Amino acid sequence: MTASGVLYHPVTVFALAMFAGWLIYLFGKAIAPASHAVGGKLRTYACGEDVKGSSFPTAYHLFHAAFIFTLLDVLALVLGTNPGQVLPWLAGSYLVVGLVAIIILFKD
Amino acid sequence: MLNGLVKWARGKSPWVCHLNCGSCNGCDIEIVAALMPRFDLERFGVLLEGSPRHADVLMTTGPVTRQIRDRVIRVYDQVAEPKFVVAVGTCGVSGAPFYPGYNVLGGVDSVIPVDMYVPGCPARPDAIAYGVLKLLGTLDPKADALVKEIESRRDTTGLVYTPSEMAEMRQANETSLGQTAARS
Amino acid sequence: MQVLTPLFHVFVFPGFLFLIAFGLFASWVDRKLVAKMQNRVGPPLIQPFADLIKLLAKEDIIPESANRAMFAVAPLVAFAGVVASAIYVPMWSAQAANSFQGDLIVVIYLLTLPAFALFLGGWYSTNPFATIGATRVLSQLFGYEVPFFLACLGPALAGGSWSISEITAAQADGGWFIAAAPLSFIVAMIALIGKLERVPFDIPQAKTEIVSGPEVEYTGKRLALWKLSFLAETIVASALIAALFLGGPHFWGIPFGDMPAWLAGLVGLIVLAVKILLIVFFLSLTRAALARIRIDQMVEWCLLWLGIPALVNLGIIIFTMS
Amino acid sequence: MAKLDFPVGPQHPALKEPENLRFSVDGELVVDADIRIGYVHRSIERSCSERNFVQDLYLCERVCGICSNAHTQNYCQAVEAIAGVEIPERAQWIRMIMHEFERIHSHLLWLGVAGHEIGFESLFMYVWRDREVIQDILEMVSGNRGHYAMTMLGGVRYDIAPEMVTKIREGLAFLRQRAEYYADIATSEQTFLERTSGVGVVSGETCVQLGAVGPVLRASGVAFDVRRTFPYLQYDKVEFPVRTSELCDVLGRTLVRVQEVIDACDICTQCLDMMPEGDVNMRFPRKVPEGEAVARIEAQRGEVIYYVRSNGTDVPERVKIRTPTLANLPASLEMVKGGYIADIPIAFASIDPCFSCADRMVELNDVSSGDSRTMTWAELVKLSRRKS
Repeated sequence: MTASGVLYHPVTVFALAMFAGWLIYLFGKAIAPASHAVGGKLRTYACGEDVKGSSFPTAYHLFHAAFIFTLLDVLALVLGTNPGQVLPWLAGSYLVVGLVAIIILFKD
Repeated sequence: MLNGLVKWARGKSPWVCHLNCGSCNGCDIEIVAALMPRFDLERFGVLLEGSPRHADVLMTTGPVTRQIRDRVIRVYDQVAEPKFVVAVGTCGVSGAPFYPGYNVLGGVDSVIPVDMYVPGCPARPDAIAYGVLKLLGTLDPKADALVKEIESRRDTTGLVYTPSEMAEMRQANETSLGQTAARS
Repeated sequence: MQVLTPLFHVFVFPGFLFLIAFGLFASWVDRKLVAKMQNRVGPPLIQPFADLIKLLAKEDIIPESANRAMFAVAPLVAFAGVVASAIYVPMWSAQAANSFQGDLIVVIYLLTLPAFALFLGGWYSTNPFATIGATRVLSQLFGYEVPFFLACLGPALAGGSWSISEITAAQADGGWFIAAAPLSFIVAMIALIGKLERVPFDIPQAKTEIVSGPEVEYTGKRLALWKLSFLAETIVASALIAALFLGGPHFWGIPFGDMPAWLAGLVGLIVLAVKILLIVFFLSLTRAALARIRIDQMVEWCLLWLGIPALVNLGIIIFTMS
Repeated sequence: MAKLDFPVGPQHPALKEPENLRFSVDGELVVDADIRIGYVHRSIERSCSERNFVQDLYLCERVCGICSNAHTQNYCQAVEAIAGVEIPERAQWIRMIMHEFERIHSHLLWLGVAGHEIGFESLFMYVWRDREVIQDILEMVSGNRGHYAMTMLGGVRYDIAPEMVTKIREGLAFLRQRAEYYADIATSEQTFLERTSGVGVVSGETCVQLGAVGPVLRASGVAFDVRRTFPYLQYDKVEFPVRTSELCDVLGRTLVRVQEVIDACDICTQCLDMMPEGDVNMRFPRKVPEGEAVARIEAQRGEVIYYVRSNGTDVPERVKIRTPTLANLPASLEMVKGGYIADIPIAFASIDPCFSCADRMVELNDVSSGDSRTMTWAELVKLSRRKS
């Protein structure tokens, strides 16, 4: 692999871009006033009230949506990796199965 | 150079967070009215932000009531430095008609430092816009030029007060009150 | 040279600096257009830049209950994802800075990184508004991501390639894929609104509901980086849509072949910039004309009215090609 | 499933006023709602009985910055009833005109805010731009954009000059036309309908049980309007319909309000036509005879009730204010329960809340130490059981 090949690899490019973003952080750090924790500055913002910061288990609806997402994502990849040349009728029937699945999921 | 750039940017882009400390709504709607097509504060870079974390200027209205006091301090603390406070309306300046009430602590400056006073009941949108501009003028010479231009075009006496002017007025007020008290 | 060119691509053009500059410009165009549509004057040209510098020069606060590492790194990941994806999208000619078979999928996944990072950043802020915003980011992602992917497959199948550069090159003669995949184009445009979290799909940031959602605890440079990420994503995603459906830097009647390379590149860039600005115009128009809808309405509507048309268009392409 | 405590206020972009709403949410669904008021309590009623009748006028005006005229007018009606004074007829008509002007300005303001709550910024901008027309008229007539100080004991402060009348008529015609346009938008713009139709539903029966008033009540199909049921000023002489809607949701409330803007324009035009010549104010005695009176008025948000008791001095013994927002709050909590988080702002805003009017507080002072503290509801109940 050539030097430019390595540099153009998505992982390298991503790392370089991270570095670029970090440069922005550095620039910000250079011009911003230092942070001092005064009073309730570091407390969770809750409209001025005192609320304990905590994450919470999310709702069931999210999983429903996540299921549809996974289904369609797989569908898209299968369709994508079979760009019309190999077995069009298979891709077509898979498409129909996917559509039926969406309709079933939307029924409830 | 960098310092100048930062100063310029601060003067150019004040994001406002609105904080009601117990106002009657009159000034609040005039603040919103200042963002409307007629006055359009966005042409000076003013944006109304929801979170105090994102804001540079805290626009407070109304006298500080006993119950809101701690929340005002909390919200003020949560604004990132550098931050400015504009007290809008006569209540925000002094507590106005509600002041001797059992639940009212007085003006906003009795709780948090104030950088610009915009009196009026309710403060007019143009006065609010002028107050913000004047605050910016202390940061950015260009905004200051704009303020000078406005001042040359219309009479702006008494529209807004800087903290030093306010302190002077209060001093004068107290002196005259003291004299009256001594005479009687 | 072999090392310098990639570095130039990442840091200057079409990466880091270009994205920031053009992103800020596009943001000004957007704000000005919306202001005009709302009968206002609008901000001056320099405004987004001033906002950026001002944000960078603000104090940086990390709430004590937040997960420091995640809170700090999330905006970086979002930004890096967008900048990285710009390398594989054609910006000045049909050939991107770099391309390989499958870079379309890489770009699509890189462009979902801001949403995932926003989710993580919001979630680890442990703020009630940020938590709800983060959940909304994810729910919304489920709504638009699949239709967007399916819509991008349309040109891929029509062009018979997995490389964005090849797909764009296939449209050089003027046969834009918007003709072959009109439904996919519409779906991609609407999904783009969701991707960029703009009205009517600004649900995760809904200012009047959850203050500003996942970004609520962010200040200073980290907030600036969030804003930059989404500005840059506007540019890259618009360029991607332009490359897939609108012939990228090509335009009828412009003889790129007869020009010297630098002129062809410049003209190509200008043509693409105009196309991007047209897409931004569309985004401004929807922002000015519509109200924000609810997350449940959004997810259902998207899967039904974006997912199915995209699939139908795909089906048509598959069958007409075989 | 763990519930998240979701606070709204006191500083929140959806609320222009400091109030703390606490919601228990499960994902996107609101399971329970509670409200804590008192942040804007400025001890007005108490202050009123420490100042004289004329000074109270100033204070009552500042109960609320949006319905300020309704408050002074109501207060004056009560005080004038105690004093047994009949104000000049022209003053009555001018009071009515101001009353309706304020309704126009307030309803337009609300429509803009409603647009803002659902993220419809353009509606917000356009409505507020048009609202400036009525603001200009108000400024022309009274001299101020808010807190007009038009009403005084014994009449109104300023007359409406003939050259103002033409300008007012022009402005009203424009506003009427715009209101019709907004009524059209409210029923045709798809995203607006999605966010308002079927949201914040509360039936007419529940409304009556919870004591809701004003447009909230009327939008649930109950035709109650003080102007019609218990006419005051000259309302029995003008023609206007009591607008109701059977929709019971936010869309219904929007339509009722927009139609009331149209009606208000018509009422003003009628007033300008029927207004007789004459004085606009009269001398009012400094001391008010012993007695008490209740005055009710249909302000833009609903019924306002003032109770004033005088002991024969120039200072009232008691001024009691019942504002529409306080009456509507229980109904508003019903609206958000079981709905989506996203619907909280618009459902809550649909009662046109005005906390500066509504705020009441319970303060507990420990006499021995002088400390004041706030208590939770449970603590308060416990304390009251112990004491009783």
